[in-house]
Amino acid sequence: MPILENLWIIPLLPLLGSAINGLFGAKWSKAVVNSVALGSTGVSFLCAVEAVREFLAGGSQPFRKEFFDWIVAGSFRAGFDLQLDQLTVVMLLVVTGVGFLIHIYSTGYMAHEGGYYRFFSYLNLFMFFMLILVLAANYVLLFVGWEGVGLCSYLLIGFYFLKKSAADAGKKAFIVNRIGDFGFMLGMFLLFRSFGSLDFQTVFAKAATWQPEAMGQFGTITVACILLFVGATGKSAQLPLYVWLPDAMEGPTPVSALIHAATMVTAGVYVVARSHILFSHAPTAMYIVAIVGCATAFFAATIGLVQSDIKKVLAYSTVSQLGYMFLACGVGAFSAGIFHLMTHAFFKALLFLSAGSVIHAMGGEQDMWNMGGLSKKIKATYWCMLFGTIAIAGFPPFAAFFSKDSILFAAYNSEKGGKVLYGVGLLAAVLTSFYMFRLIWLTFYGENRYDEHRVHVHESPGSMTGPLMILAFLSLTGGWFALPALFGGKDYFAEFLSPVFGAAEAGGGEAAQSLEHILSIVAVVAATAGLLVAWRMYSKKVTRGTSEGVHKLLYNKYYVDELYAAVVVRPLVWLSSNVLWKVVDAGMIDGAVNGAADGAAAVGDAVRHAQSGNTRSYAVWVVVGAIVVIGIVFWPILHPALFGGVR
Amino acid sequence: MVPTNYYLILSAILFGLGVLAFVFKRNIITLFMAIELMLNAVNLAFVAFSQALGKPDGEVFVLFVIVVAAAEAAVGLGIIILTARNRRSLNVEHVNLLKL
Amino acid sequence: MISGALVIFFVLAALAVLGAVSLILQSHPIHSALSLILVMVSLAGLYLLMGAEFIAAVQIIVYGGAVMVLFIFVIMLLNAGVEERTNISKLATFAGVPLALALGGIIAAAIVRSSGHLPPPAANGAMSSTRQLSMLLFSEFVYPFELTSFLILVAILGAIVLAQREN
Amino acid sequence: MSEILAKYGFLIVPIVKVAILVFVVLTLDAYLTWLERKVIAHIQARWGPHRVGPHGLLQPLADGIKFILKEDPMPTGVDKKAYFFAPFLTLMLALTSLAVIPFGPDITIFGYTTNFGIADVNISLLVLFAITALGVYGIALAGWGSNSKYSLLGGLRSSAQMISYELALTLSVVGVLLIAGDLSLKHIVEKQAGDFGLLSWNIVGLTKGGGGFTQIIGCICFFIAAIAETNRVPFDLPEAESELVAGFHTEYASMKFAMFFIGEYTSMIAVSSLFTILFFGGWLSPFPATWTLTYYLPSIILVPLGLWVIFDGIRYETIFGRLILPGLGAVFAVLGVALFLFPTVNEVIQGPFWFFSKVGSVLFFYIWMRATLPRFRYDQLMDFGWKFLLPVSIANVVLTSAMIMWRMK
Repeated sequence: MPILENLWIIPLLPLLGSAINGLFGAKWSKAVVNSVALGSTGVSFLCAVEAVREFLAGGSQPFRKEFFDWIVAGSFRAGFDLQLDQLTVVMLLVVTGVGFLIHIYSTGYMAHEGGYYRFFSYLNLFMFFMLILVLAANYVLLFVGWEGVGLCSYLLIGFYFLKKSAADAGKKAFIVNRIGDFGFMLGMFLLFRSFGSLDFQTVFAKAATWQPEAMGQFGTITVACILLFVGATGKSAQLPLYVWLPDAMEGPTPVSALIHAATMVTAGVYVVARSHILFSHAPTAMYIVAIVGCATAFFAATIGLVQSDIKKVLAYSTVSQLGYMFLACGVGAFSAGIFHLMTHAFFKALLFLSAGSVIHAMGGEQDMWNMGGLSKKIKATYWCMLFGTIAIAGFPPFAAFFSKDSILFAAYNSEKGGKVLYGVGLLAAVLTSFYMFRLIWLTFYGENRYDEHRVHVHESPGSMTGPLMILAFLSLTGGWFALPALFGGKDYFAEFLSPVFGAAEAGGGEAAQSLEHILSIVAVVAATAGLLVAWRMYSKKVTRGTSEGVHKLLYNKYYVDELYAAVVVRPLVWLSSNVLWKVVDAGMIDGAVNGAADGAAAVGDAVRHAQSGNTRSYAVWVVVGAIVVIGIVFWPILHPALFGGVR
Repeated sequence: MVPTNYYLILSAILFGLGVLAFVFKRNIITLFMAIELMLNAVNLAFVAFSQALGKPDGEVFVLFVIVVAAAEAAVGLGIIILTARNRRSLNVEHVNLLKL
Repeated sequence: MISGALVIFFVLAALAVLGAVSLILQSHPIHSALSLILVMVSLAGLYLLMGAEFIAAVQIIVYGGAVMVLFIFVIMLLNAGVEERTNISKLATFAGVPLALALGGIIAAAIVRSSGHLPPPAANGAMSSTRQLSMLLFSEFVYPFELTSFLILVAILGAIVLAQREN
Repeated sequence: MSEILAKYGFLIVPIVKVAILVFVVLTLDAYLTWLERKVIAHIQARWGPHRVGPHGLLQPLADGIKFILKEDPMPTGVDKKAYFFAPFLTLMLALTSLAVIPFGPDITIFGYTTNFGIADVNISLLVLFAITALGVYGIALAGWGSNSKYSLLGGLRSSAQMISYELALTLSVVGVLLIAGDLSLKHIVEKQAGDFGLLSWNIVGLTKGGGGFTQIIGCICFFIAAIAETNRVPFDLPEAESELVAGFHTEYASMKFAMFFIGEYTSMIAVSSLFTILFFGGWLSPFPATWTLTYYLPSIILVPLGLWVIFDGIRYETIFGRLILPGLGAVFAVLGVALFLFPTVNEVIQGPFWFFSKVGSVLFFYIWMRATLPRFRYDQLMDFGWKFLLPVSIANVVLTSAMIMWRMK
């Protein structure tokens, strides 16, 4: 059966799984819920693979099909259109594959949790929306997926909704995303306004014909791109809207792995890459993207240095890695960005899941200061974690080495302020390797800082370690697409994506072969430096350091949350409670409503006396009416204006 | 041979008397009779016209009017019986709850 | 010259008007009902005079034989007494009668005014034999006819529902 | 003579006919009461009236005198208009209903042809029904007017009963109308004329030229409904002695009571005539027209009857009887002989003879039933009328029309 022709099957399956679990799962045993959830995702993964096979077999021609009309209003059409090209292929495989692995992992991790069926229903629903987002062939449908994953993220962050912090985190994520979405919608409106359509094909085709705007010029495309990017910052946790992601760690760890590391948060990157034509026509927007990405990468890394919660560390690491991706897109190395997106999906999912395994082993403990010396007890987890760390730190031949390397290379080659970007990125890389190895040492080395009798550490079941190993393998080999590039060969990944990005891609150029070697060596050195510093500081240190000065500042995340609370939240609360509620709502709106009611009552009081309830009076009125009508009909002289009676 | 006008005027007079009865009488049953009287006046006009125009359509209408009158009488008298039971009076002026 | 038909017409018309007036003047519902029956019978006579025998017969059978019997039956059932001449409705008390008369007058005037457009009366009787009537009823007016049957059905149900006592 | 008739016939003939009819019918009523009492008495193995006149033949006369001379008390608190109007209305309607009944084929006297009845309306059946429909008022008003609970209950009962059975009555006739395709009683009778005499009557339904269907169901329904219409046993609840004294005419005496009485018997006659006309071929002879011998049936009956009466009268115990009865018998005999001698007269007599003999047998059946059957309970009466009689007559209509359609094919 040609999957490519009915692409809708791929997103539909998770939806069905979600519906079935959500409706009937409450009654069913875990085994049944598992089979439904895993079955739906697994089959949809297989379908995706099959679809990709057909796609490649078909000479990898971009596939696009309009399945049915969804909204049609005048010239505007938003249909349920799905498309499949190289970019989609990457995203599709990442989403379904990693998603499937994380589903398997979850069966083990969530085994002892309540609301089992609910969790998997949400998870499947997320898969559905994510796939819609990835496969969508127009901005509107993409936005559906966009909002849908937001919803699922909200639901899953607040999964333990009895915990206030969890519920608040969920709300925070949702609201912050709203701000981004607002920008995104404005961007869509502007695009429709200027291109008369929101269909990728048409928009890009028309945009391609436009004259690229000059640097520093804020033309239509630029503004649209910036607005889209605002949405991206919200979804992908970039400055200044990153604040929700760390709090999102309140959710179950698999959720953090799937949604807040591997897939959803990369949606922003995907959108930017998808609309690369627009961006390449708007250098200003590109520059802003690059700067924001770079800044975020560094900024988040610095916060990550001092966090004591193992998941928080990973969260900030995620933010900074996303920063790298945006940096890549900003400097025009879209394929590099997507490349890093993929590798990041592998190793960050690996790290999160390992962390989850650790937490599982520690019986829910998340503070690294209460761990230590776990390397003996939970070997499998330890090795997986180590793989992930090496990978993210960027040691060859692990995945991130290649992806991050190509990003930094592109940044170095970018014409405007490339050196600065490169420098900051490199610094961020050092910090990355530092905090990651800090995590390793605090968690797995030194003597244990926890109560043996209370916590009894145990290795996780196979259902958890299995996916870990697969991901470990992937994060080792995931980068080897670009391996030949080092030795003068060509970057197969960029090659694969080139039909999509084509001209927009800012290639390093062959001349820079030697330069690339130098840069990669520098990167490895930087990573090693971070490793050494971490070793120096934490291999012996056993007590939680008193925090003052810079450390305090970082530990409190630059007081950004407090700042927002003071600048945005409190004024808003004051406004809504004192003005909008007391004045507008209670005063004007209620006043209008009650006023209308009172007016009606008054009129009724006035005229109700005509309603004597006495049939005879009514009869008399009827007689009067009859007289008037007959008079009008037969003696129009009474009313010259009216029709001329019977002739 | 009687001119059609005579019939029409007679029906007008009867109709007027029906209206008069309706506004003048107080007994619900009598009011219904007044309505019947008006209907009869209308029937007379119908028949007169149909005779004048030489077409039996008017008489068909009369049949319909009679049917409607019968149905109306059946339901109306049912209502009257209920009213009499509940209000203990047939005086239409005492049945005046239909007001604020 | 005054033809026999004209004489009969005037007699019957006088009877009808008399009945209508006495319907108003009688104080007891039964007597009003009897006067109404008088009106109906004389109208039936007028129909005969116009040659509409079928209508005349139906008029007496349905109106006289069924509807008015129903009225009298109800009057007996409720044992309705002499009506009390209350004057709660000021409007009806003062304006009612003149307005009603005015309506009757205006209708009559309208008829007189516009009767010039009427064609001269057709040949008496023959035109509306019962057969023609039934042909028309079952060919051209068949849908209204069926609808009236539904109307009657509904009326029956309504009457039953209304008249049945609770419990 | 004939030219006078030709000139003023339209005025004279009806007056004469009305006079004759009224006289005949009133006499008939009177002797119907006599017959009723006699028959019931004999059924109950009694003598019945036999003091006033031979075999009590003058009893009706005596009753009449009694009615006229009797004091007429008026109960207190009656509604005068209704109280007085009711009996008049009853009698008037009963007599009027006879006006449209054809007792025989058209006849020609002195070259002036007229119908053998008073009025010849082409919707006589409807007129008859219209008059019967109005018959309710007499009883209802009497019941309501005479300010007595018995009367009121009787009036209510009878009006309800009459309304209920009128439907069945009317519907049971529809079958006949479908066959005859006409509303005129005369035409209905003529339609039943055929070569096989009684076989082509509606009761059998072998109508000449086909298109007929046996109306036995309609006949039965009509007969039952007719009994109910005339408040006869077993449907005489309005005047159920055991419950309501005498029902609606409890408070009536002397002439007014007589009017009710005569009205009731007259309507009996009218209904029987209608029954005869609709189902038993009216004035038609039951024998095929070719059997000329049957033309002399009247005389063949009258002469022996007369002889027997004479023979019986001679040895009657009272002198009076010995004088009267033979005279009566002689009249009969002579009449019979006269009919035998003057075929023209005989021709004229044929129709009325058959008509009245049929009506007479129906009336006898009435009386017979009264002597035999018990009375219904009221709810039984209503149930029977609405739940049995009405559906059956409707079914008859459907059946008949279906048959006629089928025959047309």
